[in-house]
Parts: sequence; structure tokens; C-alpha cells
Amino acid sequence: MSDRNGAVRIGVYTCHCGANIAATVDVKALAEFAALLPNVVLSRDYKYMCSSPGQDLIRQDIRDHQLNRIVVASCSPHLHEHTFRTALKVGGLNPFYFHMVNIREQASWVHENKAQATRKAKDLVCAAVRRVAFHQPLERGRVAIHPDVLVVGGGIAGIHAALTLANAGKHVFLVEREATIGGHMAKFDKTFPTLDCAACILTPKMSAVRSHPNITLWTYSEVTKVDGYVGNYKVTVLRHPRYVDEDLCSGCLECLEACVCKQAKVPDDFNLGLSKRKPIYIPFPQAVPQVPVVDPETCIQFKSGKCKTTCIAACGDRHAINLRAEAKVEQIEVGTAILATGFQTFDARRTPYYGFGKYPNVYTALEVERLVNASGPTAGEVVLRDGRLPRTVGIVHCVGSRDENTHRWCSRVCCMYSLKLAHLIKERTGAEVFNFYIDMRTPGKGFEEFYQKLLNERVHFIRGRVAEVTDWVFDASEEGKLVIRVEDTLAGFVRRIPVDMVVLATGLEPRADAPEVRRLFNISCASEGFFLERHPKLAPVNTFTDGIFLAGCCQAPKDIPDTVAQAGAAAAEALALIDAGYVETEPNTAHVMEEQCCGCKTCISMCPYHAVSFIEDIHKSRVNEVLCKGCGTCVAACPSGAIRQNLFEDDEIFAEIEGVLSNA
Amino acid sequence: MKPKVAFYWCASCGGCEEAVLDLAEGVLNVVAAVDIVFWPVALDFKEKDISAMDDGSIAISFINGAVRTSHQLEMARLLRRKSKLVVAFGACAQLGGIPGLANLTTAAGILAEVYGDAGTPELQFRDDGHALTLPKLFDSVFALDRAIPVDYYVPGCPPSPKIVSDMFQALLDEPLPEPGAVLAPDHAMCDECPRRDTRPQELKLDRFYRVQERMLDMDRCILAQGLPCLGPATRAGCGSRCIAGNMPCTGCFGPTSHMRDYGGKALCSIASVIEGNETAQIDRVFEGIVDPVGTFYRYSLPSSFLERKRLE
Amino acid sequence: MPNPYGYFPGCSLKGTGVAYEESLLALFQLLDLPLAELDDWNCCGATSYMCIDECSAFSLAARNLALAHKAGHRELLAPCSACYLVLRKTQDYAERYPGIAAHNGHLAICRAIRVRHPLEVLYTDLGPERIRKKLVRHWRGGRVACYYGCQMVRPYAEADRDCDPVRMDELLGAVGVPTVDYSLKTKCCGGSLTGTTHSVGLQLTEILLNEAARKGAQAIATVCPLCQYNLDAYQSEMRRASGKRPDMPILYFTQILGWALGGDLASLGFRRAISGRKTIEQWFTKDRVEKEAYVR
Amino acid sequence: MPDDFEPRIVAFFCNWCTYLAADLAGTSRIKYLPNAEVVRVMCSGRVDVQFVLKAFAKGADGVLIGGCHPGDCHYQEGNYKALRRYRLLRRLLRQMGIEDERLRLEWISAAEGDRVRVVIDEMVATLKRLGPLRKAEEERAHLTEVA
Repeated sequence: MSDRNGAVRIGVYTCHCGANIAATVDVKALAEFAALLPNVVLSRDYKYMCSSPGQDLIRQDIRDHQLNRIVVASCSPHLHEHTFRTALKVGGLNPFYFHMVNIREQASWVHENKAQATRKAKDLVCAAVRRVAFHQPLERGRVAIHPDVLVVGGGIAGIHAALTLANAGKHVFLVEREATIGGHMAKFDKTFPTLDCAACILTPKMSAVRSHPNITLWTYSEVTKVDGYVGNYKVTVLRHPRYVDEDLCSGCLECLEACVCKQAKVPDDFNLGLSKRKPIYIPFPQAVPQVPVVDPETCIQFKSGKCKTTCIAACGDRHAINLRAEAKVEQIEVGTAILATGFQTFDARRTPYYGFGKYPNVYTALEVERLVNASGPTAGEVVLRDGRLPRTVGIVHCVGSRDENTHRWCSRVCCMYSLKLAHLIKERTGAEVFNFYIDMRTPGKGFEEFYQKLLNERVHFIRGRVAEVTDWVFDASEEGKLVIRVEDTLAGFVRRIPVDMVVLATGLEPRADAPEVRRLFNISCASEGFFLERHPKLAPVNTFTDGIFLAGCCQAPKDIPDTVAQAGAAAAEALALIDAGYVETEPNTAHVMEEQCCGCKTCISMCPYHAVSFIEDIHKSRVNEVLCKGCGTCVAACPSGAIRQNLFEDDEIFAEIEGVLSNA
Repeated sequence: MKPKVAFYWCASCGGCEEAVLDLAEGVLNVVAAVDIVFWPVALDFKEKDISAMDDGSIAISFINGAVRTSHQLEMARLLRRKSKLVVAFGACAQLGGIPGLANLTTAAGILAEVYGDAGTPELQFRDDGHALTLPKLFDSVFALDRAIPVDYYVPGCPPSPKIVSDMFQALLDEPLPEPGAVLAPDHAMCDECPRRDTRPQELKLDRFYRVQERMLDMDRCILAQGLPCLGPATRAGCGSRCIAGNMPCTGCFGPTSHMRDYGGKALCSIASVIEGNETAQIDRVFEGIVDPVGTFYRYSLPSSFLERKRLE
Repeated sequence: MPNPYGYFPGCSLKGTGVAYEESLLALFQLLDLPLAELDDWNCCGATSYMCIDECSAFSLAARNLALAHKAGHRELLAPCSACYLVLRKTQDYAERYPGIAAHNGHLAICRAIRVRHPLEVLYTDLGPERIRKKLVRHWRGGRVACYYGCQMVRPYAEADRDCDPVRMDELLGAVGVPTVDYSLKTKCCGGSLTGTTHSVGLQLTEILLNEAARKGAQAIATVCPLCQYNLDAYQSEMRRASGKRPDMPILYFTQILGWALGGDLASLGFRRAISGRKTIEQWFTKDRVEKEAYVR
Repeated sequence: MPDDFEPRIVAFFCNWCTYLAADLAGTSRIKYLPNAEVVRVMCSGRVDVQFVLKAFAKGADGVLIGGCHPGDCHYQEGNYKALRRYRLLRRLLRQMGIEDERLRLEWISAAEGDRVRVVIDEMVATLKRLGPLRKAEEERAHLTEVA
């Protein structure tokens, strides 16, 4: 190898990572072992290699000992490979004369026997030392970043991200599946813990989106295809027909009046079926855009073709209504994308013992959000389905959260919105309100104070997971009521509490279509199904796919402030890329050694990105290194070994294999 | 005076001897240029004649065939001692060759296979005062360079006349090629294949055939017709004689210098261009390859990473 | 003639629950569903065994399953919910914990058998519609509360939904029996507590009876001999315990269906009832049946 | 076979799913056996059959290839290439007297930290049952007759 790279002088650095590594791997022994390996001129161990003294150590040694290869045995390359490469660069060495050995995540943290863990670490270091000798100097490529941004999802996260970017002068495509933006927040009346009116803070932002020159808003639309790579994504958006032209419609809503269906018959999704709408409707008064939608499922014209189409007449010469409208497909190019696809609430029918769907007076929290909402189906009056005013209300916490049988995670917002609803219900009805909780979780600014406030308002709190909501009664006092059976773990006995109304604090779960979205954007999901961030602490809004960022509840349950903060962060990450103008790509691309290529074309069909093409006149294959994403599939497939991959050369991998097995 | 050369055969079929004669009248130039001191198949020299010579007094020894008996080992070592250059001549010497497939079994296995219960002659026997000792049959077959250091390799089963004459050219006058060189082009034979332009870019084979199972189109890429043709992985220089005969390349010219395990690489490549993403379908496609080792290591098992079948 | 279901009666159906067996056999005959009682069957391993020595319990269950396998059955009917649960649980555990299978040879093969409860068989193999078609006698009785007990639906919700089963309601509904919305349909019947901690067991059964009555039911239909016995046998004691005087017939769903499909009264085991005999008289007596026959 | 036999496994993990799963196992402090040593590749599609053969030849008792679940490949379809090669390779290995269990292809997503434990611990157990791949002494004897 030395003939290829001149005399190889390797420096090996073993990191203690405090006790994280040193406790399970004998770092001294490891360093001594490394010192004796071929081409190693220097081997050190140090407490924290990633710290700046640690990095200085490397830089200094490169100068003092003419090191031309560096191996660091510490944590996962996914965490600090970049850090150390930069250190090499500063030290005047090509950053790719470096290899990292993962002896923390994949050794000290997963093994208990110190001798064995150390043996394994030695093998891995030995492999790295052999490998790094073959490393070549490489240059990073640069990819220009298209300044436009795609934001998927028009809830508060998407709205905030879109506005932030637009205000920074970037053009944003905001794609929302529903007929209006606003998401879940638009359904709320008040927000905890400040009890300020959700509409008052949300609707201005919604209309700002609509009117912003830098935002292209596509509601009733879905992303159906994503091609390309960071900086240059080609996105296909399917725009479902709403049968009312957004540009021609003035939002007068006369068509709704004019509809031949005089009274509304269709269950209204926005109010979760608590009210009815017409076949032509607007989701809610403050909807954005202020443009009605025709529902082909229920519109007579669509069903029979024999409607007087009074709506069209009412629209008159505005000609906004076109019942023959068809779906449109838009093609756009963006450099980055922010996923803000949100969550869905847990389906209370999955916990039949709480009687949702069986007893009419069992509600989900979201239904009650609509009930207490001034612009909701009851204009803010909290009444039972039979119109009665509830005298006693029970709020069941953790429905579909913290439960082996449904979801293990805490949904984070339920405790607080339950407190909010308890307050609002008491305020509106004067009813006696019981909260049934496992633990009260109020870790947020002003949260605990709000909890105290509710205690002072004489809202009851019973600590215990509710066993069931039932209608079987012991005595007359329970007649006609719903009985909540629960073990009161503070009082230490089982209680039966008769109430008029039960509110199920359903948790947050990943949207049913999260897997499709994930594949569309080539990102990962965590085990519970929420999108996976690149690093839980250091890259919470990034994904493993460059240029794709996360905001809001699609990443994990969170409240509005956290969502907005994350949306801002995602926007900032996108801006950082855009304003840099380019992104540096990993040089681990493939390339064809043309004199060795026999032109068999095996490689051509290997590449899903069409990065390999066949040059007829020289009868050789060639790799377009910009399109190449560096998977190496073509390298393995090349029958005559004529394709090579930077950083994953055959020589390097064979050396690594021999290394790990060197003392087998 | 003319350089002394020796020819010798170890475990081989004799085809490589033929290959020298395949030079036709060209062989006369060779004969004219050199002084042949040893060639069991053609000339009556004895082993003792070689032993009598001074070390290094032979310019070049051309040894074909694999090493699989103690006597072949002795001869190889003897010729190595007496020669300046040793050339591994032909696939068997270079890679182990067809005899190398014996590494799927053992000496005992082979004898049982061949003689059944007929019994095999004992290693020692005497006849009116003469004692004869049969050489030991090794359990494994070896390429020549596992037995002795080899200076040059000439690929092919057998090497083509062109390759052979080029070889003499290269070795008889200065400057000599790089030590350890394989005396053939260092790219795959697809490049020279007359049908190369008929190889489609999108190849998705949905089944494999054996030669006897399919009437082959004379001028279409053979791999594209569903036969595991190893042309893409095999060193060029053979003159595509098999292709011309409408037979797939079976890889006798062995690997180019850019791969380490010929069969592994060839398998890796061919397995990449098939149809199917589910196990069941994939297995159906591969049913047509009844003997993977025989298909991908036909000439190179002893020089592969695994060298031989694992002992039970 | 379809090939018969393997039939595992278990101890109850030969003892306290004999009315269950009588009516079950009669009903399945009416429906041309042949049953073949398992030869040389043994205790299913439920209750006492299961809580003293699980492995022995599994072995007992496994032997029965192995017998069924040997007899060439693919399905095994277990009318008693306790038997049903133990057999099913044994299969499940053999699946999940190879250790158990190792402990007992039978377990290896016992997974092949499909353990089924008659209620689920009638519901899925026939279904309410086809049963309605075979209706012979029109219901003249009162409203019935369908009580499923806990073991048939939990943890294996295969015979019906785990928290609010409905199949008995639907089957009885199909033959014109009005059922009430009974929230306690899977609550504990007292189980073996009536034998050990009598007062507690009694309390539990009393809750079931009172709530049924409150919902307007005049009888309770069951799918399990233990539930039936608990609800049926101790009503007289409750009379003493509380002021209330429950005297409610506790029937097997097979008795009601059998009657509705024209089963011979004597063969349906009505006379074995302890409580609510008057009501049973009224609802199922012979002369009434003849009258109906005459009416048709 | 000696009881103290510790199998050696060379594990080729793809950078985006299985390697991350192994990292996750670490951050979750999931404990598993130390017999597998990871060689990171960008995609299971990069795993050349030669790598596997090399590992076996150099003394590995088992080889584990870890990739993304079908349909989830970070490079869209590299894992399918890996699957195809694996299916044919194991037949070749069978001919060479190497049991199927010694070469394992597993789909492990970035979220499945515990799956890494399960797979590796299982494989170690299996290999302990199978014993060393190279019964050193007599096999060496075979291959060194000429040396």
C-alpha cells in the first residue's frame, strides 16, 4: 500500500468518553495494543476525544509526528465522524485519511464482560488500522440548493414554518390534504394554560398564509411523488377538484344558501359528526381559503345528474362553480421539504370498556373541544346529546396512552387539555368535574400553576386508572347515570362514581398514512410509528435524508408552543441550507475505471437513480457523480471489478474483514 | 547458445500439450529459437537428466496441470530449482482447473467413486526384484503457485494459439513482463465478444437454462438468453472461441486482476440481474443453475477463498 | 354426512352441567352437526390444577389435544368455558414458550387442533340467518339477558369480542327471543369463589341477577356450566341473604335454541333447573308447545 | 467441540437501518453477546459475495448481513439485490459444506434496536451448536500437504 500512498504513518486515538467507554473497555490496554499494529507510529488514549483539547491533540500530532492517517476509537460515526474529519482538515490533512471505530454504541454500551468488550474493541481497531492505510485523499462535491421549499401539512406547524420561510423571502409551496388549513388547532376553543382563544391567535396566521406573495397554498391536495436529492427535489402534487374555482370564488357563500338540499343532512367531519352540513359546504366559518367544497359523495348532481344546480345559478357570472372540474397534477422543484403532517387522535372504540359509541354520553376530548367552542355545533354550550345540561362530568385520562394494550407512550398534552376542558366545562355548566388520572404531568411554563388553579376551583382529582364506564347500577342514586368504576389508589379502595357525561382524554398517535409518507420522502419511523429524527438531542428536526425536516406532532406528541418552536427550527434549518447556496456531498460515490470496463452493462440496471449510463461510442459505462447516492450496489454487481466506490473500496473492506478476524 | 526450456504436465488432460502444437508451423520457430531439454509427452528425457543439470540452468519451465500427487509436487519443486523462470501454463496450473473440482471431495472419496469396491492398488509393490512406489494422491488439488513460486501465468483451457505465441514473444526477448503477470489482456472478454452490442441494458432474467435445454440464437447475447455466460467476469484473450461455437463462456481464462475470488464475483454479478423481489420467486429463477460451484468455479475452485469443500 | 367435530365434554357436562350436554347434543343433532366425543378424555386441567402446578395442567390439556389429533380431528369443541380457555391457553403457551413443549411431548403436536366454543361454531359455521330458517317454535317467553362470563372471551377474543360479546344475543335474536342490553355480560360470576369464599362469590352472582332484573330480563342465558351453576344454585340463599327474592331461570343458550328449533322437551334438560321453575314451566311446557303446533 | 468455543461473526450492516439499529441498541443499553463485529457499508447492496467468502475463509464461523426492510431501502432497492445474491450464495455454500445457518440475512430497521440483540444472540447460540466452521487441524493438514 505504501507504494500507493507513500509511507503510511497512522495515529490511533482511544476515547474514554468519561466512563461511558472506559468502564467496560480497557482503554489503556486498547491503546497499547494499537501502538504495536503495522504502520501505527503513535497511539494515545484521552478522556474526551471530541472535546476541543482532544481535537487539538490530533492536530498537534499530525504536525509533530507527520501522521498521515488517523483512527479514532470512540462513539458512532453518525455522531462525530464529521467532527474528527474537520480536525484532520484543520491539521492540514485530507479529512478522508480518517476512520472511526465505534466502541461505545457497539461495544462498551452493549456488553458487560470487560475482557470480551476489550477483545472486540481491539479487533475493530485492528480492522480500522488496516483499512485506513488504503484511504485516498478525497474532495467533497457541492450541490446547489434550489431556494424553494415544500411544506407538507397546513396545521399550526406547517403554517408557522411556511410563514417564517416566506417572511425570509423564500418561496414556499404549502400542501394541505383537507379543504382548509388550520389542522387540529382550528378545532380548539381555548389553549392551555393561558386560556387565550385559539381562533384569535390562529386565524390571523391562516389568512396571512393565504395572502402572502411568497406562499403557494394548495389545499385539498396530496404529494404523490418525490424524486431527486437534497437541493433538487422534484415533487408531484395531486390537487383534488373541489368543484369551486379558488381564483373565481369571492367567498360570498351564496351557493350554500342556494343548494337544493334545504337542510343540512351530512355529518360534518370538522365537528366530528356533532352537526350536519350540506353537500356544498365550507368546513368552518374562518376556513382558509374561504372557498366552498362540493362533496361528490352526497351532491345530487353527482349521484343522479338531475339536480337543478341552483348553486351554479346563485354563483351567476362569477362562474366559480364547475361540477365537471377534474383533478390537477402539479410538478414543482424544491431544494428542501418540511414535513408537518401532524397526528391523529386515538380511536376510543379500541377501548370498548369505556363505552364510547355504546353510551351516547361518552365523548372524546376532541368532541368536547367542539362543544365548548363558541363557533362549534352548540355555539359553546356544553349539553348532552339529549340537550340536558350535565351536572357531573368525569374526565378519563390516558385513553390510548401509557397502556400495554394500546400505546405505551405518554401523549404529553392530555393532562393539560383535560385540565383546560375541566375548567371550561365547570365555567360553562357549573357541573361537578372529576379527573381520573394515573399521574398528573404538568411540566411546562405555567402548567403546574394551572393545575393548582383547577384544584382551587374544586375540580376533583382521583388517582387511578379507570376500569370501566358502565350503566349497571347498585342503587337508585345511580339510576340513569353512567358509572365510572375506578380504584382510588390514594384512598385505597374501588369507587363507583355516577356521572352524566364522560370525557375520554384520547391520546395522540401517528397518522394512519405515516408509513406511505415516510416512504415517499425516504425517511424512517421510530418503533411507535412517529417519524424518526436524525438525533434525539443534536438534530431533533433533521431526518437521515438531507434536506427533509420535521415539525410538530408527526415527530412525536407535543403541545402548541413546542410545535411552533420546532416549526421555526425546521424553517431555520432549511434557510441555513438555502442561504449557504450549496450543500457538500459525501464523496462516497462510485466511479468506473474505464480501461477495465468491458461494457457488459450489468451496472446500468443496478442504479435506481439512473446515475450510471452507457457511453456507446467508447462502449463503457460512466457514473454521474452528482446523481450517484453512493450505495455501492453497482460496485458489487460489476462482474469484472471495474467499478469502485470511494471510502468503500474493495481493498478497504477486505482489509477491514481481515482485521476483525486477525486474531481468530 | 539457445535458451534451454522444459515442458512438464502435472494433473491435466493433455490439452495444454496440444496447445503448443496448435501453433502449427509456428511451433517450428519456437523449436528453432529454443533448446528443449525436457518434454515427457514428446521427447524421451528422464527425470534423472534434469536432476543432473545445474540449478538455474533451464531458462524457462512451462508447467501445465494442477498439483494433486506427491510426485507432481516433487517434479514441480525439481523444475523450480533448475529453472530461472517458471510459467504456470493453462487453467489447471494457474487456478486448479477442472481437476480442482475434486476439492468437493477427498482422495478416498475419489478412489471410492472411481474404483468402487474393486479395491485400489496398494502404494508399494514389487515385481521380479523391482520395487514400485505409487505417489500419494493428495486430498486436495492445488494450483501450481500453492506448491512453488510461479513467475508467469498463461490462462486458458487450453491457452489459445494467439496467447501461446504471444507468450513466447514476451518471454524470449527483453524486456520481460512484470513478475507475476498473467500473459493476457486485463479486461473482461465481453469487450471482445462478437455479440456484445446485443446485451440489453435492462437485463431481468426470469429463469436460467442449461446448454442442452435451449436452442441458442446465434447472434444474441447468450446471458440475455438465460444461460449463465461468464464472459463479463472472465479475462479476455481467448478469441471468444466458445461464443463462436454458440456456447456460453465458462470462465477458463479466469479472473481479471480487479477481483479476488472469481466464482464469488461472477455469482454476485449474475445474481444481480434477475427478476423477483420475493424469496420464492428468486429461488425459482435460480433453479436453472443446478450446480453453483460447477458453474462459477469450474476452473478455479482450488484458487478460490474457500479452496475446498469443508470436511464433515 | 359432514365429518364430526371432536367433542370434549369436560367434567361439568357430565355432572352439574348435564343439562348443557343434553341440550347441546340435541341442538347439534337438529342442525345435522355431528359430534364425536373424545375417547378416554381426562380432566382439562382448569382451575385447581392451573393455580397449583401450571405444567401439570398443561400436560393434562395437552393429552386431550393429542387424543383429538390421534383421532384425526382438526377441531375440538369445548362447551365449558373453563375447558375452552385451558385448552386454548395450553396451545398458546406451547407456541410462545418452547420450554413447556420440551417438558411434555404432547404439546409439540397439540397446536394442529383448532379449539372451538359451540357458540362460535354455531355463529360462524351456520350463522343467525341459517338458524332462523330452521325455526319451529315461536317464542312466547319473556326477555332474556345474555351472559357470556369471562373465560370464553378473555384473553382469547376468538369466540367473540372480548369486552362486549354479541353473538349469543344475535343467535337468540334470530329465533325471536328478545334480549336486553346487559352491561355485565362478561363480569365475574363468582367462579370457584362460591366454593372457597362463599359470601364474596354470592355477592358477585347477586349483582348479576339484580342487574339483569333491572334491565327487564326474566331469565339469563349462559354459555358456561360454571356460570350457570353459580347463578342457578344459590338463589335460594340470596333469598335469605337479602330482602330480594330472585327466582330467575338460568338457561343454557343451547336449551333455548334447541327448543326454538323444535327439540324434544325431555331431551333439553329443562327439568334439571333449580331456580325459576315456574317461569320455565310457563315458557316451555308441553301443552303450550302442542297448542302452537296446532296453531300452525 | 470444546465448550469454551466462542463463535466469530462478521456482520455487514447497512448504514441507514441496521447500523443505526445497532447504535440504538447502544443508546438503549441493550445487552447482547460480543461475538459479532460490524463492518459498515452504505447499503446491503454493496455487500459483495467475495466479502462473505473472504470472511468464512479468514475464520468467521458465521456471517450476518443486515439491511433495511423490503420497500424501505434507503437506496430504494439495494436490499433486493442483497436478497438475490444471498439466495444463490447459500446454495453454493451448501455445496462447500457450509450450513445455511452460518450465513444470515436480516432486515432490521433503525427503530429495531432490540432486534439486533435477538438476531445476534440467536445466531451465537446456533453457531455454538454447529461448532467451529474450520475444524482447524485436519483441514489445515489437507491444505498444507504441498507446503
